[in-house]
Amino acid sequence: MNKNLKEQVLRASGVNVLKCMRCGKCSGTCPSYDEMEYHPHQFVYMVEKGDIEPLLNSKSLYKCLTCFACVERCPRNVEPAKVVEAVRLAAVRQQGNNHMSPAQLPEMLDDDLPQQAIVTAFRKYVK
Amino acid sequence: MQMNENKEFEPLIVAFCCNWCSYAGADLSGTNRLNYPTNVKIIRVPCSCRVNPMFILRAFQRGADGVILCGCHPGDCHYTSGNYFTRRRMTLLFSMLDFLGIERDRTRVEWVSAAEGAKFAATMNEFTEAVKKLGPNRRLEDLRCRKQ
Amino acid sequence: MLRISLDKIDELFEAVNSQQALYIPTDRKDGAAEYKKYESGMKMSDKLNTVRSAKDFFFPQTENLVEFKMEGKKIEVKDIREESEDFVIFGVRACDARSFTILDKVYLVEPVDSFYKNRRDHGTVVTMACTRPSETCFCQTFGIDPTAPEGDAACWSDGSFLYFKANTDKGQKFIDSISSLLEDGDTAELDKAIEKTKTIMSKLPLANLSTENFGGDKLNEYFNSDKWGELSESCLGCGTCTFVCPTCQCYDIKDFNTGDGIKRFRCWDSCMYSDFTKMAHGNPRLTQLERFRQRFMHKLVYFPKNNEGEFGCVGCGRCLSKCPISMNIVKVMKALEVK
Amino acid sequence: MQEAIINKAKQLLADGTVDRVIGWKRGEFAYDITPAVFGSAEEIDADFVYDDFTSANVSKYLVKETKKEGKVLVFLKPCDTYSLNQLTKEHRVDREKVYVVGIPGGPKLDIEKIKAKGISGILSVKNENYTLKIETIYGEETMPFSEAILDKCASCKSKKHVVYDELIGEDGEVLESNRFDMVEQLENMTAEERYNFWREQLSKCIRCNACRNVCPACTCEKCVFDNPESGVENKAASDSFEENMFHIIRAFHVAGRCTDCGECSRVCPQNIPLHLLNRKFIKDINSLYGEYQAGEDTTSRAPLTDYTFDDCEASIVHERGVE
Amino acid sequence: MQRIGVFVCHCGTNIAATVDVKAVAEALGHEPGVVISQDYQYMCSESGQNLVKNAIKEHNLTGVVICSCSPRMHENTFRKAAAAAGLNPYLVEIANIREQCSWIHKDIATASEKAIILGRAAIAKVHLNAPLIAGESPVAKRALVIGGGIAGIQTALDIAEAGFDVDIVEKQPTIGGKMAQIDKTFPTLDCAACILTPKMVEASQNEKIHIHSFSEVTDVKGFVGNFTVTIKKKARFVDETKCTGCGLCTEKCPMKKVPNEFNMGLDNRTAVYIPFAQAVPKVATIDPNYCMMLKNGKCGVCSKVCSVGAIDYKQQDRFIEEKYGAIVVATGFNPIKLDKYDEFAYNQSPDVVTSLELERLMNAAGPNGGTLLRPSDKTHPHKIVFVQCVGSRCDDSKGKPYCSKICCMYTAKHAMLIREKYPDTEVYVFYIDVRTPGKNFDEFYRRAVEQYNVHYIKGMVGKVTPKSDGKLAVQASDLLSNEQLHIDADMVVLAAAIEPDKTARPLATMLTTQMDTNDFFTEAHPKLRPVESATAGIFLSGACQGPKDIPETVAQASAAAAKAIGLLCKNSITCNPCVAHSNELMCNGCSSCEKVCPYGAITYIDKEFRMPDRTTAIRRVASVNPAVCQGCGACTVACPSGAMDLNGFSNSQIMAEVDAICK
Repeated sequence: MNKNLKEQVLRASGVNVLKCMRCGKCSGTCPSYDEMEYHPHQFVYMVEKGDIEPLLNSKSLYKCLTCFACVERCPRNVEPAKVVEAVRLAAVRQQGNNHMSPAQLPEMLDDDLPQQAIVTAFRKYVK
Repeated sequence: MQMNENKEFEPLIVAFCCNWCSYAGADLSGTNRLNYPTNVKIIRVPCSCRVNPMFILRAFQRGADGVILCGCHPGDCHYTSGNYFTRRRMTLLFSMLDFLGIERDRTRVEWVSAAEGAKFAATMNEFTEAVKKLGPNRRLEDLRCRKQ
Repeated sequence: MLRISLDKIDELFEAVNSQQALYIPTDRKDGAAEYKKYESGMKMSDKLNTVRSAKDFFFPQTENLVEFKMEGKKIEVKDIREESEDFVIFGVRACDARSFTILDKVYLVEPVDSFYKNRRDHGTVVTMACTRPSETCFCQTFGIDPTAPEGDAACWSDGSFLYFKANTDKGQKFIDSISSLLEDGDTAELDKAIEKTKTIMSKLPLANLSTENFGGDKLNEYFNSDKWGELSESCLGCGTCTFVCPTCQCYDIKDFNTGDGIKRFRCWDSCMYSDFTKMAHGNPRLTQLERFRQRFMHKLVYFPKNNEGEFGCVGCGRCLSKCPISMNIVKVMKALEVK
Repeated sequence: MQEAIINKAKQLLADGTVDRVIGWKRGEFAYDITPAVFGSAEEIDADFVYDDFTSANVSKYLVKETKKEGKVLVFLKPCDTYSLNQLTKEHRVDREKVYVVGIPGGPKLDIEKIKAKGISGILSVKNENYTLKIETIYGEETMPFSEAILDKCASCKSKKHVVYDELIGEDGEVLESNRFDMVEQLENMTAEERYNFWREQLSKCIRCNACRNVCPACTCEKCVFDNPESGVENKAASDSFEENMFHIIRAFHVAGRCTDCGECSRVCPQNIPLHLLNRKFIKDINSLYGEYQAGEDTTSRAPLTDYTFDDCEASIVHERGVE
Repeated sequence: MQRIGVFVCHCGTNIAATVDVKAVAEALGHEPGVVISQDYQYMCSESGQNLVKNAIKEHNLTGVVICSCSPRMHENTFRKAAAAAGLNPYLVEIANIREQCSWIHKDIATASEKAIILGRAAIAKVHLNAPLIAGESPVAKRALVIGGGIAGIQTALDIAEAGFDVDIVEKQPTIGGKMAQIDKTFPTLDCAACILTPKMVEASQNEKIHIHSFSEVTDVKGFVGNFTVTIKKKARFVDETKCTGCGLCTEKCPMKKVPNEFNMGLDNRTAVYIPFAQAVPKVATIDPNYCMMLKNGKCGVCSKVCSVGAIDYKQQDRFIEEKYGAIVVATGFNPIKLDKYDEFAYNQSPDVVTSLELERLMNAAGPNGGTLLRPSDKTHPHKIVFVQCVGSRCDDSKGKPYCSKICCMYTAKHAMLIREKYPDTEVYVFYIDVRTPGKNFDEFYRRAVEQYNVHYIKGMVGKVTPKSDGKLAVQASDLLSNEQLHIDADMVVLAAAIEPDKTARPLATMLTTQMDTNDFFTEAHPKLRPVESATAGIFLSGACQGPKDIPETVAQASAAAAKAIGLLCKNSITCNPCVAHSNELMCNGCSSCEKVCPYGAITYIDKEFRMPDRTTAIRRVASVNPAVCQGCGACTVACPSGAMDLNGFSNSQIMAEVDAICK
């Protein structure tokens, strides 16, 4: 169990995973459920346990659409999507020196590219 | 105010606590053995609205270095509205003391419920520290009452 | 006559101050004059008079009389009297100087007030003749000559020099102490200045106010006058007149509990106050009319009756300018006059 | 104006509407005017005055006068009408016994300001086109009218009469005044500067009680400062603390009740700007609890006997202004 | 001269371990006025109290200071002891050297020093204590029950049984409340109406019970033993005394499209109506929102058909005022509104219902005569999904933070009843936890699973989507099998959270009782005084204090009744003597105090006074009703002249304490 990693995820997400009462409504509501190896409620629970390595290595990370249905419907305001996002961020950070530096970006940019896409791309192409 | 030669300044803090919430909160911090400094001396009043500005000035006159007033949270007053009056009175009084150049950190109002023993202790620790930083009350003391 | 150039007045003050505490009237930020302990660079006020009178030096507004120290159930009485330091009050006007004579008649007769006497013994009063009296001045009414002030030593200004003359031994000692700064000079200019002042004095609006009909003889007529109601009806019952008055001498004795002892002190009281001379049974003068009457009866009737015709007023005019409702002894005298 | 007022007073006395008249009586000099009660046309003809020096707020005399038999006529300047309303609201004055004639107010003159110019031996003061011609023993002096205006008039808050039975002249409006400027200036000082400012001011206090006794909000049967039972009674300040306490408590007792008539500062023999303390409370009340003008009406709830659930906390004092 | 006794308690080692009690007793013995200063192991014990009593007699004490635990603990004990020894109980002061000294400090020297200071403050105060005599005020021998549900009915029956008059104020046209709407009760499955309606009848026939139906409390004045309550009897446009409840008007009323609130709006009623067959009082009520006669003066059918002439279109709201000694609050609960929970499609499909609606759908007197049919197409549902915890156990922003307590059991009941009656129906219950603490509760739930084959699935429904074929697509997670389920259901039943009735908050303000943030009434003590409010004379019955099932409600109702009866049995009650009083000589009559008094205890009287000028004059002065004043002290600070002071906490006493502390 990686305590630092857990801290990092908790800090990045701003989520208090202890608020979860394990009702599973997040997973009940998740449109990507069947695509995922680990489901939203499992993200929350596994982060609580500090069991983050399997999440980092799971494709589930990128199946989350960040549609925020789980955030919207969680009765306890746990905000699972933010946990998923934080794990994703942890994954990005773990890429170490491999990722692209901002300085490399401008020359690769296409003027017509929407800004949203640039940001997403930046994240995607560095993994 | 106690100041021994080799000791650091120990402020005297007078705390007015309403009987129903804050005094009970103070009791609870005792029951839970939550420490706060001996500098704090509590005076029990039925409601925070019983505290006349004259009492606060009196405490400063007699050598208090800080005065804190604790009552039920707004909405929880045992007498339904007492602390709302307290809130206005003390806001205006403190503002006036500030206007006269008296240090702001010498006075405070804090709402502490009967269940908030921890908050009571924390508040008293914090307030004592704040007053300690200010040093002895000189601007609102009566020299005749100063201890030799 | 011994004199000093006004240019050298700072040197004079420095010299006095180096020997004993010196108090001079000086201007506050708000323009009003008040006596202050001299500090280098301080300028003497050119105002006619201070807001508060000079009586404060001998009869301060509050002073501790005795202390009781309490420890548990033990009580110890502490005599806190100590010898006053020597001091000089400089620039006292003729009216205020006369007020000391009046206060002396109260405090220096048996039983002597040791607190007052202590200060009186150690204080030297150096007076200053008036040159520019105001419309509110009526010291002449009480036989005071503002161009020849009393006091231990007196001084006059002709605009360029200050002239000194001793009236008492203490005053002589004061002049001796500064003699190195003084030189002898002729008084021609000064005499002219005094004459000029005297002419103005005779033209003052209150110059003709007379005490002729006052004094102890018509006590009942004055006491029973039907004018008191009208005169006192708008009196606020505040103590302004009393506290700016150089001759008001009443005080109250109070205890202050410091927590571990009692400080017994006296403080000025005012006969205009509703709780003045309150006794166990209550208050002897229940209405403002009675209290108002008391103040003026005391100054104009009772005091002269008991003090060989000396009135309890010196005509300084402070109450005329400070009363919130502009009621004052002059209006009372004019309204009341029994022929 | 004086003539109109005198005629009105005589008329109301004559037709029996009123039994007495509260007004102003001339004195020895140009400026020493005394509030007075007149019982007859003769008395009025002899002494009644209304001029640039009749600045006294006579509303407080109604407390005493309405306890007597009969109806009393009172001439009130706009600022004085606020005091009457406040007194009526607090049941101190029986409004039924008062006939109010609203009269135009100031600006009134401050003799102290004239004397401060070094002008003495004043025999008469005349206003000629806003230049004061002052005749003195030492010759004639002049000064601009505007430089001799009473402080309370210089920051006049309202020319509107909030209560009257009859008006002489036109009614005015509530003004945009600059009355909080000095309070703000002080607020922007450091605590130490404020402390020094007030120490200098309040140390002048001789506890003559003029401020209290003239104040139309101070009508207590027995003031706490005169009552040994109260625990704060004292006759003279023996210590700087007592100088402070008297003025803090006095201002607090009139907080939310002070109509800002400015009499306290006007009568102070030591020129202490006492109105600043009252204005500080007024300014705070306005900004924290909503605009409130004591004396504007006789029904609204005073800010200190009222509350809302979401009033600010006292800690706001820590968050505002300059430490 | 004061003769004060000081008694320092060791409290075993609770105080003595950190405070040098001997030194404290010694030091306080030297204080002025103190004639005896002792320490003892346990002051509150029998022998400790005797020590105090003997000292009072022996030294003829004029005041007693106990340095011990908090006055909130034993102030009364020592006051009683003093009284027993002939000393006025209000001449006793407590210095709190346990909770506020020994328990929070560690250093013996500083703790002892503080204990001495606290003792000194108490001595300084007791010097100024005045003997106080508690006044008495009579108790009105009548109780008011606000709310006519099962809680209110039970309370009223019990109080009436004890021989006291009791009024029930019910805002609906009939008493009965929520229980009247329920079909069956768990865990016995007996019919709710069968057990409730006899009680309703009993209440209506008891001559001690007076039912004010269709009425509301609009004003409460006074205090324990002496409340004056204004009740608004809303106009029902039918003369209650004449109406026989024959129902002819309801049959003939042409306005038949009024949503029937008794059946949760699932069917319609007429504009003139009797809520249900067993209503008490069985009197018709005209709904002015729908009655055409009242709206535009065109109809009048009911008036024509009424054989007793009970219809009165001109009836107005009436206000009655009554005095009560005790008030019992039984305002009950309501299911929450589900508008916020879009994901369950409650507003989109009529086939998504709340549990209370399901009760009506299954009830023989319900819209379908007891046959369970889908509200949309009146067909028989074959797949029903129950969702638990809808709006309960939520974060504050999402719903109610508490567990609604009754849902687990009634859902099991519903599931069981459906499976019993319609074995061809599949029932799914999605739960987070199944909570069944209660007699025979878990057995009941297990029966639903084991005997009736109800599918209990641990997990939550995430989404319900109405489909074009009329089915409801339910998407939910099954946490144990770690899969997402998709069920096409015919009906979805939502276990909506329950919340206190909306009328409770304004009522609490009128009663000056406290509420928690969820608007449940706060009990005086959560464990030891669960059926009393903190305001004397106000008692709590049923779900207004917190979610409860029927047996618990009835138990609390009887407990509240017992408390009320205890109060009503007294002829008078002792008032708190620590009340405000006005010094008439100093009072200005300015009305500041009156404005801050939360109890209306201050009135003004015109009184003749001798004025300083030896005349007499009438002055308006404040007068405090000591029976109404609760002693908060707000008036004492509002009073600028200091005319208002508070017994037991006077200005001089508090300042003496300040002085002693700052010495």
